[in-house]
Amino acid sequence: MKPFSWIVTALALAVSVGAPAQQKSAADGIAEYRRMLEDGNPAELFEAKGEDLWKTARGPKKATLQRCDLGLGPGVVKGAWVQMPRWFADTQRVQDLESRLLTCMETLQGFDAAEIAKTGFDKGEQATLAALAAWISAESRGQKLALPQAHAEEKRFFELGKRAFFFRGGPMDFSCASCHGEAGKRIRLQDLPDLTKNPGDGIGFAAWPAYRVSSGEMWSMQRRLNDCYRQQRFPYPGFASDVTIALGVYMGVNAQGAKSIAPALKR
Amino acid sequence: MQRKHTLFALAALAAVATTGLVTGCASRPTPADLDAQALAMIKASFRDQGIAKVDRLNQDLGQAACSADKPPSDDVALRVEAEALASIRWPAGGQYIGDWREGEKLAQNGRGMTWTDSSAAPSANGAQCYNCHQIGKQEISFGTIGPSLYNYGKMRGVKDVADPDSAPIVQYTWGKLWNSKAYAACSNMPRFGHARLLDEQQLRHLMALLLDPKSPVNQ
Amino acid sequence: MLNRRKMLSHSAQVATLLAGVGLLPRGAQAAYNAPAFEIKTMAELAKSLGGGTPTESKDVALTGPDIAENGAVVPIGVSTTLPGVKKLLLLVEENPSVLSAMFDVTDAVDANFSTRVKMGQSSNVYAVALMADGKVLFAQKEVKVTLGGCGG
Amino acid sequence: MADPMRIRAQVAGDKATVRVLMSHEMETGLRKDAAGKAIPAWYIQEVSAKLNGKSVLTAEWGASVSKNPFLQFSVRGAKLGDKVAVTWKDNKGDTRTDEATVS
Repeated sequence: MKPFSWIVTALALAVSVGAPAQQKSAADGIAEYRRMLEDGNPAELFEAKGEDLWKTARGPKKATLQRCDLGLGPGVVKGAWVQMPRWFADTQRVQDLESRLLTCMETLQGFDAAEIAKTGFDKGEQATLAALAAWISAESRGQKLALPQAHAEEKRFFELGKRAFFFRGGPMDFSCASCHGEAGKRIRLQDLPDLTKNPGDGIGFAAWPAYRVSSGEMWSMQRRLNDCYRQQRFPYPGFASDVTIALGVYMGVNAQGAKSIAPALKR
Repeated sequence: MQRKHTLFALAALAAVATTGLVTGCASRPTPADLDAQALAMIKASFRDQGIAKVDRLNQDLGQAACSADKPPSDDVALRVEAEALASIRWPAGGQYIGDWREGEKLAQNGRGMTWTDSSAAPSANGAQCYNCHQIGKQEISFGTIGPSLYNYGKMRGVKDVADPDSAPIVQYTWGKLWNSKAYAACSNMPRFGHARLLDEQQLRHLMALLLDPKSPVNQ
Repeated sequence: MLNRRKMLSHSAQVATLLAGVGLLPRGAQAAYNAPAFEIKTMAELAKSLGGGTPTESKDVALTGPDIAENGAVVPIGVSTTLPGVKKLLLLVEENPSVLSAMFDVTDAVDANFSTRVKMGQSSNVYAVALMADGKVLFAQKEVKVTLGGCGG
Repeated sequence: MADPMRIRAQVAGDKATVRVLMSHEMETGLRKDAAGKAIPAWYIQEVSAKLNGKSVLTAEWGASVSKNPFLQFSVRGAKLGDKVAVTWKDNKGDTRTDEATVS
């Protein structure tokens, strides 16, 4: 059964106990709320900003990012997002969008990548990264996830990501799989996609970066994973650390073929 | 800048080299190799932040046994459950039941133990119950990772928590809250007592929420 | 359908809100009407009772969700099909400042505006139309705000 | 300097539907930062729109309008190629105007 219809059923049962009969179910109400927000996603503001930042000469070297290679050749942005994370020969690493942007900002613009990685989210050049991620992902909107798995390191990162996904730890014994290992589950009223397989178009990996209405911020996948680990009660994952990139490969490959709606709008 | 970048690349190469995968070497890592590499990667990727220290990555038997896409073998699962059962501390003076009103507040509270929380003391923690369970029927914002606990005590025939007939379910419930792994090795539920997430008094309040016939859960 | 008693109580509430906002006696526009946005509680509003009697009207419409998944962003639309409307207001009863937005209606635009507001808690939300002939018409709806994921 | 707005103005019959996204914190003044210090209020108070230079809409907002505000309205008589300009002014006196072509 589709998770959504399942929730409708569950909630209809829950609400029908003593609630006025004419009242819509909570799930219908939430679905209606989400529909009302569809038109006018503030992520658009960040897309515009990101495009501008890509084309503006910045940093110690006063250069633009227009020669940045996101995997499809220098300067090619369209379609790049749905093929990341991937292997990059120049750095000899598997990189996700954010870690790749760090490389470009360092090599092309002369920024200190390690310094940016240490900066708090939404501050300084981290805000730049979030806006760039919004625009770059938007340039692949509607395309299907197609992460390459030809290189041995890409395959190895999938395997490492899978192990990280199921790794239990912390005071509450949570792993990523505790919430995202089964279809049709919720935390409170939030639907939880099953990220061990393709959860469908525009769900899970295919929805980030996203504008978070709760904080009014643009969140990259790196930030999403960071908050997952916070709520998992884990210690702090380094920005663009291998565990975050490996998880990206695992989730992205699992969702292969799903259409990207990033940057999406999220609670 | 150039130097820094070179260092960066060298570090990356070194990381690859230590995992036995120097470019050009075609040998496939075995599953055991990958397990070791994943562990090393995880340890290298996290740092301390506030109360959330990297020692949270040190797994105990049960956490390690339940960290794959398949459940552990039966004998490992039994060992995990036996250890968990032995770890349960039964409440002082046989006092199992507190105030369901306090229990409801704890059940609603999803806070605690993250790197943005300032204290790891039980008094700073919620019990997070509604994140995963339906409990009182008036709260429509509940999760479904765990089973519904609505009518938990009533369905199990608890009419009086002090009645000796109720003792088995009362004790089971305490044990489940203290260390859920005693009854299912890979349970998704946190070990509230064992991991010192909640203290005895807080657990008593949750017991009351679930078992007290006067609790809204059992209406 | 609202019964008569409930309807009257809603009318009284809207009258109270409007009186507090200082809109009923006042017609001036010019600069930003700061006092209108400083109303903090229903009690404060009650102090400055006065003005006309707002009536609930089918010709004023308020669109919004029954349930908001997040109170930080609640999509609300206010509109009316009646000619002669001068202002359209959006009020959230339980907010620290009840008035959220106030639109001047000209012949050049439809009397139909959508925006998004913050709601600290579940509340009645009102669309209020101030008419050229002095009438005050309103529509209301309750919007529930749910607790988000993980409650933390 | 505030970031630009996103304005879309699309013809629908004899009018144009205008959707605006504004980049603004819309801070209420009621929140506290991590150190417990009140974060000062900072929000858009006035919004106006012009069609080909002629005023068509003025609005006054409170701090309870959501962060990065969205506004939708319809301008009567707008045709393809017409210019819709939107201006906001916040409580600090900062202001921004952006323009879009009706399409």
